[in-house]
Amino acid sequence: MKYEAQTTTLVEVGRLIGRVEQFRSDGCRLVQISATKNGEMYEINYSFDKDYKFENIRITIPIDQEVPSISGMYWGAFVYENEMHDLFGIQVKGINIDYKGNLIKTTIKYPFGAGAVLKGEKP
Amino acid sequence: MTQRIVIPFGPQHPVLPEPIHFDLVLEDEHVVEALPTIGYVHRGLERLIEKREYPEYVYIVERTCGICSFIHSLTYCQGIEQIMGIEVPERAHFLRTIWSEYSRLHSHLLWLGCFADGIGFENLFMGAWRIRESILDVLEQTTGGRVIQSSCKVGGVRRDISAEKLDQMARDLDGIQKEIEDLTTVFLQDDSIRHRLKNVGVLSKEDAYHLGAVGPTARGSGVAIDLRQTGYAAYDKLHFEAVTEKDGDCYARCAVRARELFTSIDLIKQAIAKIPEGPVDIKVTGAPNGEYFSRSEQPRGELVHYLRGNGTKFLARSRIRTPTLTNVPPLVKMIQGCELADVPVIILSIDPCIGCMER
Amino acid sequence: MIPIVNAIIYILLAPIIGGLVAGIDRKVTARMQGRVGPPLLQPFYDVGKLFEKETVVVTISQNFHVLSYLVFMAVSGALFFSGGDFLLVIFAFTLSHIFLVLGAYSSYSPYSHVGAERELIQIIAYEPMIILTAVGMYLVTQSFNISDIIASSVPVIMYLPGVFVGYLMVLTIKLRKSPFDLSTSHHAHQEIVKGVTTDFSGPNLAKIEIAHWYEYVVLLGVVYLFFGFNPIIAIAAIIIAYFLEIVIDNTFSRAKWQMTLKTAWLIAGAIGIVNLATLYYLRGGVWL
Amino acid sequence: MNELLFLIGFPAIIAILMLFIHKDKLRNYIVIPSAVIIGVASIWLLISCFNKNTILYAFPFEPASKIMYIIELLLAIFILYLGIKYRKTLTVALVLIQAGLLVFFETYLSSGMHPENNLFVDQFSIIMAMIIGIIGSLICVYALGYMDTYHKHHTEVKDRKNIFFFILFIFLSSMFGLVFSNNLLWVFFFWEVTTICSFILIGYSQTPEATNNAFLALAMNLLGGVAFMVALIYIGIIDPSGKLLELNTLIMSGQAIALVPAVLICFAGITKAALMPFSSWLVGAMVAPTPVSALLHSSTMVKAGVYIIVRFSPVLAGSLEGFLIALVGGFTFLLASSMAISQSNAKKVLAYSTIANLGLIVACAGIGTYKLMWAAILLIIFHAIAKSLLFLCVGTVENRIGSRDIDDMSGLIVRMPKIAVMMFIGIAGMFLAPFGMLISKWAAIEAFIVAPLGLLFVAILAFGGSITVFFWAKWMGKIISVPQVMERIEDTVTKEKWAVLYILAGLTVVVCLIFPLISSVLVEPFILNIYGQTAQLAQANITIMVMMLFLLMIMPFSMLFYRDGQKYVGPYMGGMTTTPTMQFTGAMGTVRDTTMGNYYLKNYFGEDKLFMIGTVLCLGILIFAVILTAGVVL
Amino acid sequence: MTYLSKSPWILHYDASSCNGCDIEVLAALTPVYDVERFGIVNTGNPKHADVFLITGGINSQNVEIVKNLYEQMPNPKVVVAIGICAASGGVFRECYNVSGGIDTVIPVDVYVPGCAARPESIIDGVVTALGILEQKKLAMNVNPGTGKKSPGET
Repeated sequence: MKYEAQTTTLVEVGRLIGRVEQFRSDGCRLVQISATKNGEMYEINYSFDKDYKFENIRITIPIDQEVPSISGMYWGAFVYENEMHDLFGIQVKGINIDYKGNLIKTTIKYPFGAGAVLKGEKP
Repeated sequence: MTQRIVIPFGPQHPVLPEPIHFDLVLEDEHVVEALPTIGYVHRGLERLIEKREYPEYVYIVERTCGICSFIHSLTYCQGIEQIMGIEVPERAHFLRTIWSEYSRLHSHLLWLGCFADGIGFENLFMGAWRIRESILDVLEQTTGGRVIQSSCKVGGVRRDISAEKLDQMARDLDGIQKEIEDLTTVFLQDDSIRHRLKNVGVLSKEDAYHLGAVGPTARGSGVAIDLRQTGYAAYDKLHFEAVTEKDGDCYARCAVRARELFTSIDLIKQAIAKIPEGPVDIKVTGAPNGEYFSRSEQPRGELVHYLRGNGTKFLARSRIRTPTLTNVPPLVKMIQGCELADVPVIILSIDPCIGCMER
Repeated sequence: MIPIVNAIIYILLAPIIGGLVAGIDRKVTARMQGRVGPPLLQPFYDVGKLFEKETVVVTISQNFHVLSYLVFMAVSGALFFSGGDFLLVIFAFTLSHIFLVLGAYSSYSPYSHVGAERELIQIIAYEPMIILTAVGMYLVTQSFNISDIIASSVPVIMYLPGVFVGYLMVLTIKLRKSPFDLSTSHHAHQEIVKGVTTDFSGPNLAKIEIAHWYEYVVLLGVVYLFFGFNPIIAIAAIIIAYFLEIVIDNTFSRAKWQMTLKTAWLIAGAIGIVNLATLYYLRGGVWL
Repeated sequence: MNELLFLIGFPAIIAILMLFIHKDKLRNYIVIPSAVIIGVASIWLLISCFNKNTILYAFPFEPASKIMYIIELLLAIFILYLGIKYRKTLTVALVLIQAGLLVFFETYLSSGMHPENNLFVDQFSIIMAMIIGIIGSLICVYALGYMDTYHKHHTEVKDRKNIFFFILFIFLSSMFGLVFSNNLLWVFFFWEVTTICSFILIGYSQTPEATNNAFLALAMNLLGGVAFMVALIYIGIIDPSGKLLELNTLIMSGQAIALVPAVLICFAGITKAALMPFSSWLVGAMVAPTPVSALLHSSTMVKAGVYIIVRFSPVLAGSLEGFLIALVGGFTFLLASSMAISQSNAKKVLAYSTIANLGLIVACAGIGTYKLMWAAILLIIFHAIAKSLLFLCVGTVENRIGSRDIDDMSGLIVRMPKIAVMMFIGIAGMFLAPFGMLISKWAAIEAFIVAPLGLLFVAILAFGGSITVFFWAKWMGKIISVPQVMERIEDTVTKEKWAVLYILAGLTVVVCLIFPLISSVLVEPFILNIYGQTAQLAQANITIMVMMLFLLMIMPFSMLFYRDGQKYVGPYMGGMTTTPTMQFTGAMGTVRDTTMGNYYLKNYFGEDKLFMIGTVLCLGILIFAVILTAGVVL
Repeated sequence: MTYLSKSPWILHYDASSCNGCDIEVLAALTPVYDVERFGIVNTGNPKHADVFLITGGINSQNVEIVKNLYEQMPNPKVVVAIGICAASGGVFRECYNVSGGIDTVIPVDVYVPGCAARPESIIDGVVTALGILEQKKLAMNVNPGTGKKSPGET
């Protein structure tokens, strides 16, 4: 059994695009984008891979901050970014294919976002 | 100006038992626009992490998808084990590998059958599913479940397989291999199938890589991504090559899966030959604190479970990135400009697992 | 009188024969796929069931189209078995199919619509070959009348092997078998759900099914004509031809419409016409 | 003879009257009764002459010919003027050639010529006269209402209705002249008049497109005119007495003498009947107001082309030249039918279908056995009726919904039920059993199969006939596929239009019922007269056809039984719910209309590609035929 | 005895299951189980179907679709809820996007247990449904359904 080494780097929102461009020019593929609610902040992980070398960059944003889309570099990123919007309520600016909240329609709005209430819970 | 045909392709459509929708805009039968709608199977199971203790959450993870359920549980367990620093007994790793490969066999055979049905070749559908039943029998005999096995747990596996059973499995595989050879020969040699698959839904190597294609979809385009090469479970002790094809069309993707059946059989045989004696689980105590991107190779491609513990029995976040989700952008690209008759074929060619994709 | 009696016998018996043929078809297909398959009388159960269901329609005119389809299919079959003009049979046949197509158009479902368009493509694909079949029969027997063709002692098949091959291709299309089950098929169609029959249900669907049975009998009746000189050989030929169709169904994937059209026209154009031209030439050349 | 003179003269007089009438009401008061009179007169002709074979009339040659000569020169000058004005070099050149030939003929050859029997009537003329007299005048009546609406919708087009109706009636007059003239010089005169009439009618809207298409039509028809003129000169040279100028004498004189002029005149007929490679003028003529299209393509103009070819059919029979002409017709049938598949514009579909059917008629006439001639004449009759009905239906729909695109006609059965039913009848009349066109095609298959080299044509018919099923059936489908909610918008159609449409729809059905009568009274005696034997359909088949027709007519009543006990649900949409107007919420949350376009299979049946093939093929054949003929002459 | 029980045609829809039950439904069609022996055919078209096999707890986006499919099936018809999710929501009943069993949306006649339901139980469920189908047919004969017109029809 081998566990792979994984690196996570914190990046400022403003430098996100620059870093992603660098990954792109290094020939990395986009593995995934995911968001995590961490208290009053959202963490967003952008994971890349080249030859089984896994690298992750992370931005931390306040709940109402807009993030830039990386779909300019990685065309397929629209899936993750739309999902992030629909589940977390994170506003992503400039997605190439913007579903405007219609990728995943949910009973409650932004079920993973701040203030989302699960079934059987009280707000 | 001639009018176009707008077809709501799905959500209910015989081509896939699972619901997915495409707005197809056709001129004659030429697809000029195809946009997917997903979310018909979205349950929101990732949030159940807040209500289930981490060992119990395995049951939820397994039911992300009924086809590759074992690999979901494996990936989740390995993630937790990494965070908690648990050393799982070697025999458990081998058993996990064996069951993973059986899952892959059953998944690929299922796909070959559905795919044959998609191109109107009902006989092959029946043939593939008949072989698949013998795989399911093995899974049922060794784990108790046909499609959802529930045999993986944090810290190992629930059941051991006896040495006699392992021998018998190895022997049975020879017969299955013969049957699969016959089946895949038809798939890869039949002219009417070639006519339907060659040069349909072509995905170039560059596109495959940069659009995020994984699994057979990527390998069909010549991108050799196979996460088993990272050596999780017992794969570091087994030898195999990632199966790739160059053309990037539906035929290539079909060929990749057909050939992978043999890789899987070979891997199972290797694993059975090399499996060490010993216990199959260890007791796990404590709670995970930390994070990990647990990756594995599902039948459909790279699966990522992002797990984050906060020191309690309840994880802070589980995020399941399934291969079908990342194969959707390539699919959107492939489907543009094809023929109506190709639409089901192309959709099937990424082996979509909507249940996985939408969680 | 005999023609009328024949026509009546056809109208009464053809559904039974057609249904049995369909039942045997399903049974044999299942066996080829390693299954037990449904009971022999399953098609009759299906139709009986459909008549027990309520009529659900999108628009009332669907009923009319389906009824016309059935009636004209029966008419064309009756014409055939009463020994009528082969060309007239073909035209009545086309007429009844047009009603099926119109029924599909009238429902305004995109699936029916695509099915209807594909059905039309199929019609233009097979119709030249059917007409050439009739022409071939004429060249051999000097008559378009089925009664004369059947009465002729000439072994038609010896003169028309190419036409027969072409006709088998037509049969594949007409029996809605792979690779030419473009517009609808017996099992769920992976491209267009059920194609032309998508929006028919209950008794209407049952009528379509019965019309298919009528159609089967006519189509197999044409096979008989090729071997009309010897009834035993003819019946054997029908069985072999049908079995061949089932085998083809089970060993081919569905072709696209381009392929269907090209194949059908190529076979009609190459094999059919070459066969007929040879016949013309051998007959002492009405060439010039 | 008086009937003939009346039929030629009366429309001409009305035409001149039309020139001076600018008030719509007054025009209506004159056109409708005159149309009735023309129709009645042509029926009268039928009643008085049907049982006689060819009747020849010795109408004085000299004065009439002189007048015609002068008119022709005036027309030539008129065209020359327009040609120079619009800088159409080709037209100018052709007019100069044609006028030069005419002057040469009149100066050097005509002086010694004294044809006696300049007018004639036989069953074929009667059939043509009926088509012109009934259908043609119905179209004139229809045009009254149509042109009003046309000018309301197209305010940019200058209102020149007086000229429009003047030309319409002149057209009728010259068509009558054409079918009654036994003197080829006179046939030529009327021939040229129809050419120029069509030129003016096509260019009616005076848009650049209309003008161009008008000149295209003119140039091609002038080319035919030149060939016609050459034929006349040839006759003048081989027979200075002018006896051969008489059509019946020429046809009876046998292949050795008549083949060369026959081929030349058939060439003219091919240009007029818009066979490939000259089909583009007919397609281009679709820019004209719809009654013009109906007139040109169903009952007049193109029918003049096939009329003359069918006339010469006995001369062509059995000759290589005849075969080549038939081949042009056959290929035109196949290719034009194919091209119709790729069209969504209803008028263009009708145009290609017209070209195709004319091709078939020519194919029959070119081979020219008695059976084929029978089929050809039936084709002419049925085509004229069904096609004019279809044109007028399309015109009415176009007036109302502002589009002539078939895709825009969806749900017409709800929006304009009566028109839709008539359109249905018209379309069924074009390709379905047991209607006329199919009967004729059937007759043609049975005739070709025993004709020399017939297999080729049987194959063409088998393929071409199937192809026609595609484009007609999808049009029918469009009419009856109803997006759920639609309102009826039929109420503004005027009474005259209804009358015309009812008569034509009725005719389409009735003629199918009484066609055995038409065949036995008119067509068979005519053919018997020429060939000494005749064709007919077997009695049993006729009975079955009639029974089928009745069955077809009673079937719709079955709908009455389905009034109750039905559950209505929406169409299957893959589980998507739809609004009553057939919208659903698709990807990205957008609301989409469910639209349904027909298939056009452009890659296979595309206009450009097939037109190229047809042009090369048919032009090649024609050039070969011309070389062959020239070889005979030299 | 009516023909209904000899020729049940099924429509299968996944209203948000994990796929486990879906593939078992399909497996029931294949050689080992071969439900065509009983005349069962998977039609894929609601208008042809008699038995509606539905898997998975119902997801909010699916509510309209399931209703639409049910509506398009001609009477008599039965609904078979397959698997524990379809019965109650199963392990997903607490998920925010799952409203619970199928019976929250359309009436269910037969519940097939299991996670995932085994092909044998699915066949058993369908056979049970046939009895109900017959009863419904008999009830229909007693009160023949009255034709209802949709707003667009005249």
